Amino acid sequence: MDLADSAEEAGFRARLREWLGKALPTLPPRPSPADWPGRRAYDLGWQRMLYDAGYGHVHWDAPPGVRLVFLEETEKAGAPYVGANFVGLLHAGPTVAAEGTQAQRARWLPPILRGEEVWCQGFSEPGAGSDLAALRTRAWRDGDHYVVTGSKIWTSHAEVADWCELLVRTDPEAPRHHGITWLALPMDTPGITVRPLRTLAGSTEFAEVFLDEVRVPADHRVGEENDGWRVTMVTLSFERGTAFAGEVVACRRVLGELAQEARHNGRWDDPALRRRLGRLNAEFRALWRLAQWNVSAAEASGGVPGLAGSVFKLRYAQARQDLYDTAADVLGDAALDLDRPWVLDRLTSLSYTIAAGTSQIQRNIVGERILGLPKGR
Amino acid sequence: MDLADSAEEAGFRARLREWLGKALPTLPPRPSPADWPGRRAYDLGWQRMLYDAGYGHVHWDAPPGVRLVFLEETEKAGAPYVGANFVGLLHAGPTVAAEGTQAQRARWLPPILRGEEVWCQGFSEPGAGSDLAALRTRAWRDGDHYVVTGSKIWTSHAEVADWCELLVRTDPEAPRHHGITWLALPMDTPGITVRPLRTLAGSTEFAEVFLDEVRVPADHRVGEENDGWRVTMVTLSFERGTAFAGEVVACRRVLGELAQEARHNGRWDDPALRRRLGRLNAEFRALWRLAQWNVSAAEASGGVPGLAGSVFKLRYAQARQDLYDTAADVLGDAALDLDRPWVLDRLTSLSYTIAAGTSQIQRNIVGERILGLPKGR
Amino acid sequence: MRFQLSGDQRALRDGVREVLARRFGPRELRAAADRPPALDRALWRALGDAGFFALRLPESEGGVGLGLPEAVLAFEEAGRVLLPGPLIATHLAAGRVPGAATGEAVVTAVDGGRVEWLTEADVVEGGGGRGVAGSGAVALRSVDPLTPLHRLPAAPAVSAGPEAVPDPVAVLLTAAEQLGGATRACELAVQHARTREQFGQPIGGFQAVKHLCAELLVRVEVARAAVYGAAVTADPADIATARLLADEAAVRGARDCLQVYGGMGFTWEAEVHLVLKRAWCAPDVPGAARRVRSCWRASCCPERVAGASACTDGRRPGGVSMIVASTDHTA
Amino acid sequence: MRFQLSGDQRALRDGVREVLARRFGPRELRAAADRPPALDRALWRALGDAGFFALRLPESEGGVGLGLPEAVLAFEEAGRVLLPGPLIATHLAAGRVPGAATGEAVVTAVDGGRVEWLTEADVVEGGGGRGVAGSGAVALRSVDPLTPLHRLPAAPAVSAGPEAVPDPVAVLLTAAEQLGGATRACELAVQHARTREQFGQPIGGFQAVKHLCAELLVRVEVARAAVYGAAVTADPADIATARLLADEAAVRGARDCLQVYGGMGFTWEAEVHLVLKRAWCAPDVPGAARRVRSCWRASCCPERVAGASACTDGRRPGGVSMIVASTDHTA
Repeated sequence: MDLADSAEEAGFRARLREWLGKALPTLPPRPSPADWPGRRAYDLGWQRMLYDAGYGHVHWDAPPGVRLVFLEETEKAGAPYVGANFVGLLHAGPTVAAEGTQAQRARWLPPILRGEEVWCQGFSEPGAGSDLAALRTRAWRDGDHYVVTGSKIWTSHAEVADWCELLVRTDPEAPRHHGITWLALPMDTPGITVRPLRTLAGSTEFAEVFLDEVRVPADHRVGEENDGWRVTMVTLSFERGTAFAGEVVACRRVLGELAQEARHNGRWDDPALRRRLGRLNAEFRALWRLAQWNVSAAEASGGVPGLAGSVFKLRYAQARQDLYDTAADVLGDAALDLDRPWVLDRLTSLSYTIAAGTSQIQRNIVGERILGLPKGR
Repeated sequence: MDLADSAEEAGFRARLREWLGKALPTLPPRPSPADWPGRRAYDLGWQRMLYDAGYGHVHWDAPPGVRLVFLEETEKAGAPYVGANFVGLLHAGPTVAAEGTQAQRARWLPPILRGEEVWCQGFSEPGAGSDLAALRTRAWRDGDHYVVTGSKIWTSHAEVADWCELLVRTDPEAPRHHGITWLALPMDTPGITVRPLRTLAGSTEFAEVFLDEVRVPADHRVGEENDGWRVTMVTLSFERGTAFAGEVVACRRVLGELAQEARHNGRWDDPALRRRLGRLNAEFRALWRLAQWNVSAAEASGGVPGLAGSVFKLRYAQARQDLYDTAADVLGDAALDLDRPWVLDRLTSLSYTIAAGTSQIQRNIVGERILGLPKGR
Repeated sequence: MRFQLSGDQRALRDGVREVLARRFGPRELRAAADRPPALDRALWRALGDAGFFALRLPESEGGVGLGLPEAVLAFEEAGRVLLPGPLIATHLAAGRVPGAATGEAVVTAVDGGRVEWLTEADVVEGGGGRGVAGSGAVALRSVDPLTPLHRLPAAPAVSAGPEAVPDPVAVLLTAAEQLGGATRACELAVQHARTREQFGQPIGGFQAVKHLCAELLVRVEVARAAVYGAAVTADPADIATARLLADEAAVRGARDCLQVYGGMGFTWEAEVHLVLKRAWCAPDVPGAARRVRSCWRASCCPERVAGASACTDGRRPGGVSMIVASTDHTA
Repeated sequence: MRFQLSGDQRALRDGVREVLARRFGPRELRAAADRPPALDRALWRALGDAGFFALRLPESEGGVGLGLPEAVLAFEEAGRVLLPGPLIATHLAAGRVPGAATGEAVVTAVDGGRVEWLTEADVVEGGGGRGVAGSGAVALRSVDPLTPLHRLPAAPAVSAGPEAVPDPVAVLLTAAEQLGGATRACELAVQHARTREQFGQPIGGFQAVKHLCAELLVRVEVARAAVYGAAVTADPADIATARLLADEAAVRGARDCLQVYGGMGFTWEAEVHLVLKRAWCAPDVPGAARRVRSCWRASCCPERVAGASACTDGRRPGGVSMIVASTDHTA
């Protein structure tokens, strides 16, 4: 057991830190959250800077330990989040890399890495949330095209995306998991309607995407027809892997700021609050260790994140919600003011036990696939 | 909404309080917990005193409001618990009263009320716990007898009981709930072996009962053959009704003692502990109100405890465990000493989320039978 | 003891429920959440006509002459439909501020360092000369779209000075509103669990969801017993208990309801978030610790229990027994 | 970074596990719980032979020369089988008290106001002249049949005086034992959930049980990362974190395991209660609040972090890097 950087990691960390020190001051001002074209441009620009500096591939195929160093250092330096590049770098890209043809890799991967194209995700549907395999968006083969009709939901960045990784049902007669196909859909194809979806935080982070006889070239299919479920699982394992590790660093920073605010407004005098902050500090320290442990395990097993991601996500989701509930305790009445720090974050933290697999689904995964408990009737 | 005693309740309360003041000092010393014959004699003696004073029927067929007054006043006065009379007064007795023949009522009910006979319960089996309908103890009809073979578990007072209310399977071919019969088994019948069961508290509160071709007269059957499940449900609704209401009074007393101990040993200086005690105080105040609410509802609906007993038990079981965990916080290292007050109670409190229907089963009942949620596959 | 609603109380509750369902159903709630906060004056007057504000005012003063239990039932219904507006302040002002009883005046009150519905109110009570009506109050961007809030700049620091003792009736009525919110959360969760299908069955068939719903109900029922009990006794420890358990039932209930709703609950369209935000916005939700203390003090220190009369409505000293006894009317 | 067991560490853990399975399996555990507490001296010497006590003693002093990570692995295994005896005190005394390293002497230590295994011990450390060996110590009826306890009559009052700072290595090794207990609770629960059938299927098929088991595992895995991390860094805040999370994982794990077991868990025969009682008996379980404070202090106040060296083994100042580096041996 060793927590010290390897030679590779140490070198990477030093170079990255130095580069961040120079690069971050040159960034343009952050766009407002509602300015979608601005956000797209900002996020792509940041990815381009990373690419030019030799870091464009980090989320992609760097060793897990190096990637953890990247997450830690960028978060500590206050660098931009992956943002609009999330699906391209963490979902669609790795899927294409693993399952695509040579031609597909050549077409789709470089623009993702160079910060030129944005991808969005067309998986969930109104009737297929936790039960993703219940998806009903249909695709019929028509010559060298698929014709797609249906609707998708929870699609981030749909308004500004160039591509959508789309799951469709190509064989409605087959068992649920065996009639699904993975397609790359150009978002400027006729027949696509994007309707922004307002969240409880008041913003429009997601969209619904309606597809009305949308024609997708058959060579945009990744993997075999009706083999999309297996292709998808490759992608999801990335989402549940180390995707949240960087946020633990951010949570520890928030915790320090909360302690400062409590000292400032007098609530620090309440020993129960201090204890709650201390408990959270232990929680995030341990979660960071767990991230390191899981990353080392992934490294040892060839770089594929395992089921341990579900364990991490279950605990982290709870801890993040506790953190922002504690922030509300620190703020008192000010916790009702959306213009105060942490208040909006408290609202978005509510999604952590729901998005990317609810905590209930994660407990099923842990119970059945790690502990070997039966599925039950 | 009225929390004041009715005229009947007020009169009952005054008479009872006066009688308790006179009667309790005349009680013999309490036997040691391990002295089963002594406990039997003590508990029966107390029931006889109640009977002679006109209170023998209270658990039985008094209006629920009067019964609640009885539980409150006896607990406040430190009177004995129902003890070895529990099954007779609260399970078997009410069942015989509701479902027995005239002859059966005449044979079994007066000795229960007069404190002459002890009953125990033969429901659960090693393979039939939460799933009571899985019971496999078999009974064959042989002339005017049933011949019973099998084993029962969690049988309190089996060593000193005169009768056992016994569930047996008379039709193994029928659907699970339709082949069960309710029998009254004399505990001195040949073929019965009682093996005391040591609990995690180190005592032997329960026993296993092994039945080897035990002959039970057919006229000891209550209800029809194979109708025992329905007969049983009558009994269980009593168990989940107000059975725990008196304990709420006791818990509030314990809470006051904990506060005193905390002041004495200095832990009262910890505001988090004070807050925890205050939170528990609110909890038990509210539980008492809930008991009053449920009792009033039962009164309005003709005296049968409803499903609200499951709501009460779920919350009370948790509150009781919290109470004794808090007691351990108050005691510090002394919480490891079985000779200190509350330490043994902490151990027995562990059974509250398990016995008389686990909390998981109770949540099923609340979800399905109160909220109307589907059974699920 | 007959700790159940009387026939009159049931009729009163049903009457309030009927009026509210007609005037402020889910459609009106969603519409209200989609526009800048503004009070529906016509609805306010309709509430006045129905006796909502004058409920506890003696008949001799033109009121309905009912007591705390009836007020609790009415405010529970208001909480259940998330009825917006400074209902409690206006109710407490009935008979003292002209027009409050009839719903012609909207009365709000300063609560610690904040005021709700300041710009819509005709009268602002309290504030101790901190210039509420003047230029001092600052609008904040309220987390609840249906509870506009202003902050008072000269609010005392959190830990300074002795605690202000809130009006116990206001605390109890807030508990009643929270109980209503908790009930709504439970109803929404159960309805969703019954109808939403995943993996080929209603999600309420899965124990993970079913048991969340069961615990929602348990918290509601325990809080209900505590709130109704406090309405009958008007005992300060009972009121503190009621508020504590009703707050928990509302906040945790809304959270659990959101979990049952899954992604749908995260949308603005679903009303779940409004239930949660309203529960957060109840006055002094962070003051739970203080309330725990008062639960304890009032019940364990006999000298505090003697102070129970402090809990009855200030206008009517010794009014508790009157409140308990006066159940002969319906709104 | 390679935060996984090395091959040597895995071999050491497997070796300890194998010895313990042979010498103190479930049968021996049950037998020990059924008789008055007595140490198995032969087993104690076998542990000494296996290097359990001399694990961190330098080879130059006749020890195994390994570090904190290896000690943590060994104590986790001991905790997992609920091995009785003053293991930590004897381990800490190795090299200082004759016979401790080899398992010929049993060493216990005063911990606050109590001592475990007093009558079986050859040497009692600490106690500050409070007359442990004399007539002062009073036997109490220990809740854990495998942890006999004595109380010191002159123990200082709980809230008086500054806190004694416990040896950080003892705290960490206790965390390792608790981690082992938590692991055992998880293993027992999962095995029972797989095999016990009710309603026609293994109860682990029901989400209510499955999700309890999942949360058991989550607590174990988070605690494991914290404990192993603290073993590597020997940082005081890491150690405080490790203890806090390991205590929670053990106590709540045993409780949840008991719930999974249902009535069977309430029997003396099932070993579940022994897991819970051992978890309760870890030194200073009620001191969790203090540990939370030290998590916070050490990490948020830079001047405290500088004190990290206070955490290394007192016998070897500056020994952290040695501990981290010395992974070349197996027991």
